[in-house]
Amino acid sequence: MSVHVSTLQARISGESTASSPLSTEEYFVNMGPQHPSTHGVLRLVLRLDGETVREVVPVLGYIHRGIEKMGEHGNYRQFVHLVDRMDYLSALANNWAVTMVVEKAAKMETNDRIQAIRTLVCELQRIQSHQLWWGVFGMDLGAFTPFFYGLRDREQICDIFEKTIGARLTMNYIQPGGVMYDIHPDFVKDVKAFLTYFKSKMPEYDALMTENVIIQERLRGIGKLSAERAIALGATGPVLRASGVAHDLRKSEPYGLYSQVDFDVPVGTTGDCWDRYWVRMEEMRQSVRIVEQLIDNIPEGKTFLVKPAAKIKVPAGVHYSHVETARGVLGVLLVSNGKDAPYRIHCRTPNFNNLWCIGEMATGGRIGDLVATLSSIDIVVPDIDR
Amino acid sequence: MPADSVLPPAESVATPEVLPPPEKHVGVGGAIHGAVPWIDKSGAVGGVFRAIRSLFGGMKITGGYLMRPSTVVTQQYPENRETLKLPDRFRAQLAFNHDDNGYHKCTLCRICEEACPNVSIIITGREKPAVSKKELDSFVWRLDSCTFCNTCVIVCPFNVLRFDGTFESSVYDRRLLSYTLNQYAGPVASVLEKLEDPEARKAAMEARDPYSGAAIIAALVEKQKATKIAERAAREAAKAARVAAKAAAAAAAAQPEAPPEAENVG
Amino acid sequence: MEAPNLIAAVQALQPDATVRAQSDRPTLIVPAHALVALATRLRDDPALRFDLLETHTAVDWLDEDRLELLYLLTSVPLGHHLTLSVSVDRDAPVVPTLCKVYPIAEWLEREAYDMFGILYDDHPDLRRLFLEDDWVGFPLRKDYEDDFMLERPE
Amino acid sequence: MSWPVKTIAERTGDLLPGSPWTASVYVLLTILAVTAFMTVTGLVLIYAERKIAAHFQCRLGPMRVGWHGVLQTIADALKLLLKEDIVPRDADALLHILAPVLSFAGMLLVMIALPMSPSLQVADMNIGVLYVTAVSGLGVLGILLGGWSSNNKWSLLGAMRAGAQIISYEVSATLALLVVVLFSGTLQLSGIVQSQEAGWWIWRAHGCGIVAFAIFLIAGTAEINRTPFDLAEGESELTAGFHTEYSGLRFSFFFLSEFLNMFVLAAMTSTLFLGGWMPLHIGHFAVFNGVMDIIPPGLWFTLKTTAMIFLIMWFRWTFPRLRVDQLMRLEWKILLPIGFVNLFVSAACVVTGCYFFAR
Repeated sequence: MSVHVSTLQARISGESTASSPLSTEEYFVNMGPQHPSTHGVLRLVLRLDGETVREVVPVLGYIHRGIEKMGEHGNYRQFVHLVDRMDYLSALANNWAVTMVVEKAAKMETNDRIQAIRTLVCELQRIQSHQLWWGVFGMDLGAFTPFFYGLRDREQICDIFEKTIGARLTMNYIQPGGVMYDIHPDFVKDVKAFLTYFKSKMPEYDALMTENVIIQERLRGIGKLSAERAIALGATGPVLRASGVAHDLRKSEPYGLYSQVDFDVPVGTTGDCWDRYWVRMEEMRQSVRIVEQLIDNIPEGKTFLVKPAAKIKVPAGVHYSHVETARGVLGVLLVSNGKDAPYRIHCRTPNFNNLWCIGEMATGGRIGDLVATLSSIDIVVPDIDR
Repeated sequence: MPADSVLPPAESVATPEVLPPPEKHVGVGGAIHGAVPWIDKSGAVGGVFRAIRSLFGGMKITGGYLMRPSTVVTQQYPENRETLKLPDRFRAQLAFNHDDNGYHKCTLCRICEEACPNVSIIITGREKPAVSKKELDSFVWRLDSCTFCNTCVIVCPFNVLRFDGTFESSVYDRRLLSYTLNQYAGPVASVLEKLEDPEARKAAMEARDPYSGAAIIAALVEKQKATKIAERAAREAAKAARVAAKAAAAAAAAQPEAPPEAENVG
Repeated sequence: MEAPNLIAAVQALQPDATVRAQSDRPTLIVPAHALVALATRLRDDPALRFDLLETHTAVDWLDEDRLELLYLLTSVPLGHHLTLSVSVDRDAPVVPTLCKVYPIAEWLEREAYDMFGILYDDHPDLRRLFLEDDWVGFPLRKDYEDDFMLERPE
Repeated sequence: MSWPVKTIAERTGDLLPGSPWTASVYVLLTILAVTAFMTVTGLVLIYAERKIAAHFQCRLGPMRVGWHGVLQTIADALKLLLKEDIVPRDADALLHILAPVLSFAGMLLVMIALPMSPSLQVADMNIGVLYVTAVSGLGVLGILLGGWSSNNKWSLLGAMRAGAQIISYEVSATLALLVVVLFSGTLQLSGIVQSQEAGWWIWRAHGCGIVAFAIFLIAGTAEINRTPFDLAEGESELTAGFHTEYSGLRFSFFFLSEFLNMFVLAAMTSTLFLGGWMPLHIGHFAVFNGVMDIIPPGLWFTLKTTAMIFLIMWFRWTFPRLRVDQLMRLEWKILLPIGFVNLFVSAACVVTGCYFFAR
């Protein structure tokens, strides 16, 4: 048996492996947990050779809240609102993942209206997540203005959510058995107004960032990840698609009303930062397409099919289902022993696996490349730590 | 990167194919609606000019916003208090639905208390109900631990609770974040309306202060502390017994084994 | 591949694998020692091609005194799923690592070690992932207790 | 129309033989006035930057303190004065304290050579251009010292980036300066301004002027560490670069000198390429020139400098940051060769003696 338990100290106190003929000294730098571009409390221990990154050792857990343990102590409906706090920019998709596994396991029924509303709000949230990412990405590359434009446009979607759902970030809207409220009477009008507005803003996004020569120079060929490695490292979502693998659960295992709408899956070629940028920009356009197709065709029906106070009993066994959030595949593994609380609930979060690719992507680049790469993964730290 | 030593050579990893594409996939990264031609046509001089033009394109956008002050989206919050309208469903503060007479319909069924994921609702019944069998004494809602998940509102069978948009709830003492939501302690609306005599109604009701929740919680915490200590002692005893049993079983097996490493490293 | 065919195909590779009941995906119980060889073949077999380890975690069955390890495999090109289940003793939970087959297993196994104390044989960098190096105990085990745990008052 | 230049130094010199005490009071007052001018300029620039940035970004910017937040910068300055002054335990205390002062002193020294109007210039050296180039290099010393003495790896990285960047771009900036020096035939700043009476060098110099102007602006922006060349403090990469460990008053020194750097750059650009305080003249169009002369020279200088400052701010709030190797490539592989060719071409122009407009 060769099990050896290591420590962080042992991990980062390795011998210097300077390869330069000039005798330069490598050194460790803590990037984070409080660093502007680690988007929260992520800590990366960098081994640097001058400006060049030789090794990235992510240190996690600064915002670990034990959501999985908390889930074992409440019933199924009480778990739904906890996952809002994982990837707070895809709170609705997170809700949907839990809802889906509970509905599938407990054989609860839904109708088309519920599914249409879920699909719509999730796509709107994908747009707003990508808008925020776009702004933050600009900020990480040193351009401050995109941040405000991205947030300004995101605000429009938040206002729509505020009207229908009553919350802006942690929504707890999609529930086992339906959605918490029916859509607001203004919803359709507001969404259409937003789509018109947003379509007029996309060219501005392109002029400000996409076409900019500095952006192009900063992103092309940086942080490459080949398709084989992307799958082996467990990447999903735009990170995987940018590497050229058209793996999108909305197409391959359609849930909600995704099978009834027409949309394309944008795929990159080389898996560099530029491809990831481009894939997300294109995904926004595709999400607009999905919303446009659905917004006039929301079927009639009830929006909550069970009594909310009724206990949900899930038959004993292992249940798993996954959804495509703005960052990748969010899976919820539910192990039930037949009681009304989960025996064990595990969330496979997209950022956890995507972050693992940073070592492969950023090694050999500069610090500036590391920041760009990290931002192009679009990490949300609470989603990593859970 | 020690991962290099661990990982298999790239060839041994199965080469993935692109998923069977049901329909089309959008093409190659970079060809974004013909918007970025200059980098792909890398003529040196033309590239430089297109690059410079791209910079001016960005400056046109920002300059355009500077020239149009009407595009400013800033809301100046305390000044616009009068005009600031929050949507009806906005979840800012839990509130009781009192009817026109000021009566509520809470029957003390405690469904919301059970449904609350983080014990933010503490309901106490009156020790000496005046009229009916069960009467609400105080409905304490703890804003400090509430996650605004709205579950209590949707589970309530009598539509007693609602979230309203009074969001200015910051205080300097967090004990003030425990609100007593009911305005009176006493029976529900239907019982009160059966009482003809206004004096009798008044006698059945006892006014409640919104900030009396802190005392109730403090008393509750004191009570729980005692039970918790007892519970912990019991748990520890059970654990010791289990460990002893296990050790005995191991001794009985008489199989000398190395202690699991997990114990050493933990 | 449909579930019955899939199970048959895997059982052809690993005859002593048995089907785990009560699971919504095809799930096979395999012995710990056969894990690495089986996973390698699952990944490389052209008909199976399970190239993505979607997630890996454990379940603490306290009453049965065992930890159940679940490996959720997905084939990106072929679009089918398989779950491998491995049971280990709660007191000496040692299993071989899958790092060499699926690099992402390095983190997933570190998380499982962190939360359940499962020791992965041959793991290149086995240390706590979320908690600090000197943390005592494994929080997701059912019998874990510490002073900071808040309990729901009944 | 002739423009008699009378500098403050000359006036002091006139006073000196008669009444040395008056002269020394005059000198003291000048020092105070320059310092006060710089501080006020710095505060105004900070306010302007915040307001302009806000409107670029669809915001309002400071609105609370004073009318439309005009007193916000003063409030911030007061806050910085009252903050705790922290010197990290393992820092080199002396150098840590010295660095911001050095950085600020460099600015102060450049200021005395700037010709703001014929009568408003502290000293008019006959090697003014050389002096400005040399003394503005002092700022990098402050940055290097600040980054090194902080004993913080991020600070050190920022300082090293700043050192490499400023020294590299100094080369291009000087080459661009030389074009103007060649055309005007003098190193004296007031002489350069007066040589532009018939037209500004930016267009009078056969295209060499506009190329030199572009190079000088880019290299200058890089020298003062502003976006898109703000690698030294690149917030998203190095937290705050060389001034990570600075707080309170010392931080405000760095901050102020950064903004004054921008003023100096804008003033130098307008002096060298846009005629400084010289009104807009076109060849021999006497009527037009006469109309332009009505506007006082001081106002011309202010207008041109403001325009340049606005341009630099516009850059900052539009562009992302370059990477460190791209920064070096831009300098050594693009700007420097162009600068050399430009210098040779302008030398040929001067030798053959052709100008767009007569002197």
